[in-house]
Amino acid sequence: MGTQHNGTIKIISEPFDPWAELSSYETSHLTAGQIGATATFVGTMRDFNEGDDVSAMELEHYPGMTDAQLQLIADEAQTQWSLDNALIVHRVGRILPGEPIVLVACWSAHRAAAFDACRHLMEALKSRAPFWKKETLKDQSHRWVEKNTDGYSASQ
Amino acid sequence: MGTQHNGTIKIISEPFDPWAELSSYETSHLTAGQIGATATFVGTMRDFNEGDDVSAMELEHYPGMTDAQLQLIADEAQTQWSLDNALIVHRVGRILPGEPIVLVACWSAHRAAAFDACRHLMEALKSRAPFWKKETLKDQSHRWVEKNTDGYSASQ
Amino acid sequence: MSIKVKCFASMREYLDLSERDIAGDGINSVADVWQQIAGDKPMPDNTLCAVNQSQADAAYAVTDGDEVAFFPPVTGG
Amino acid sequence: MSIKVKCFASMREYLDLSERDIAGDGINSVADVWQQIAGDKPMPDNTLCAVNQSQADAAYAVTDGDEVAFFPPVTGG
Repeated sequence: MGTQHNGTIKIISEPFDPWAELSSYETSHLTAGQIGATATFVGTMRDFNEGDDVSAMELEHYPGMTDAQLQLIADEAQTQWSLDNALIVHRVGRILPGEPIVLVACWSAHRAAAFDACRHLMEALKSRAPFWKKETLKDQSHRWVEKNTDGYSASQ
Repeated sequence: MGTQHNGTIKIISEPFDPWAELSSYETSHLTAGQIGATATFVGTMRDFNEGDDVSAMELEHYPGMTDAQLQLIADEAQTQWSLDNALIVHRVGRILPGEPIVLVACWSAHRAAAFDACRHLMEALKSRAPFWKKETLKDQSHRWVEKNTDGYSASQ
Repeated sequence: MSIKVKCFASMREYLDLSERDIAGDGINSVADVWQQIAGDKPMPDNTLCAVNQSQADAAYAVTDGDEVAFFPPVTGG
Repeated sequence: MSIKVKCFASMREYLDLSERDIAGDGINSVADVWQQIAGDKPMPDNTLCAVNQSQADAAYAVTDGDEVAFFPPVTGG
């Protein structure tokens, strides 16, 4: 957990409800009337990946470095865009299909900044923050997810 | 209100809580485990605009055409991107600072589609759906908002 | 020829007209509809027109029973 | 020279090593740290290294007390 530039990083090991999180975060961190635009992204665990049924996932991270990297990424975004606040919540540990893995939210006076920063945060997180996913398939075998895809390319 | 391509359009005249709306919409319309990515945008009324304090807003629309245009925009997005669902909620009537005006949400298996479609829906809505804003300033004078800005340009 | 005309937002105030049914033989296009309701008042440059709730330009041909609307650039969202 | 080494995810399984303190005089770079813990095992092409929780390459010079980590490409989010 860290705070700088009006931003918050949370790495949590229990399931969370992104909409309840956003609601309570806005109440405690934002000033009504100042915000014109809120862009959010939620990444959720699917029960399939690369053609296989996935029954669970273990999300490993590098305690200390993960927090520092997320803080760095959030600070960079707040330097590049005019944001009132930014929130990153990321699960670690055992995750089941349907459970949210990551929440990113950006608040700004203007929608371009909110959209651009939110997307940038997600891509930066996926390429630079030390998290690793290990999937448990339906036959109880395990496999590491080997790499993240580029989220700016078309995915029809 | 309309439904097609697994999407929903709502034009409402009462305040709404976007996070509660998303929570209940997911429960009733989405299948846990299928969704990997949810991108949302909330546009909220600010208490300032173009250097002036704004105390209230009247949001007028063209009943019938507004619904049809939003449905058309949503259908186009669902044709262009692979979405599991799309939701557009838009306020009309009297709106106070801090109240949400618009909510757009896109659900997909992949984050690029969710992000791209959500942003496209917002820009299409702002340029093509017949809504008009009239601001009440602090001295009780009124003024029409004359045009929307381009949301893809940088806004630092 | 009978046409339902609607005006919205600043256009409603400009013409002091929210909704009116007009009738007459000389009405062939959206521009003719404008002349019927606006008289000498010029159509502002940025005016948008819709026929039966789809956008149309001033030259668009109208037919009996059409709904024709005039409004300024949209500002929702 | 004393170095704390950490391995994560598939790298932890590849080397069967989660965390170890190593010491010795011949350790000057991240590559030297790798050799100490991995012996003959080659470093996989896509391996990422960090020194004191910041990314670094194999040639990066380490100093006494550093924390050096090895891990595969990240896959969070």
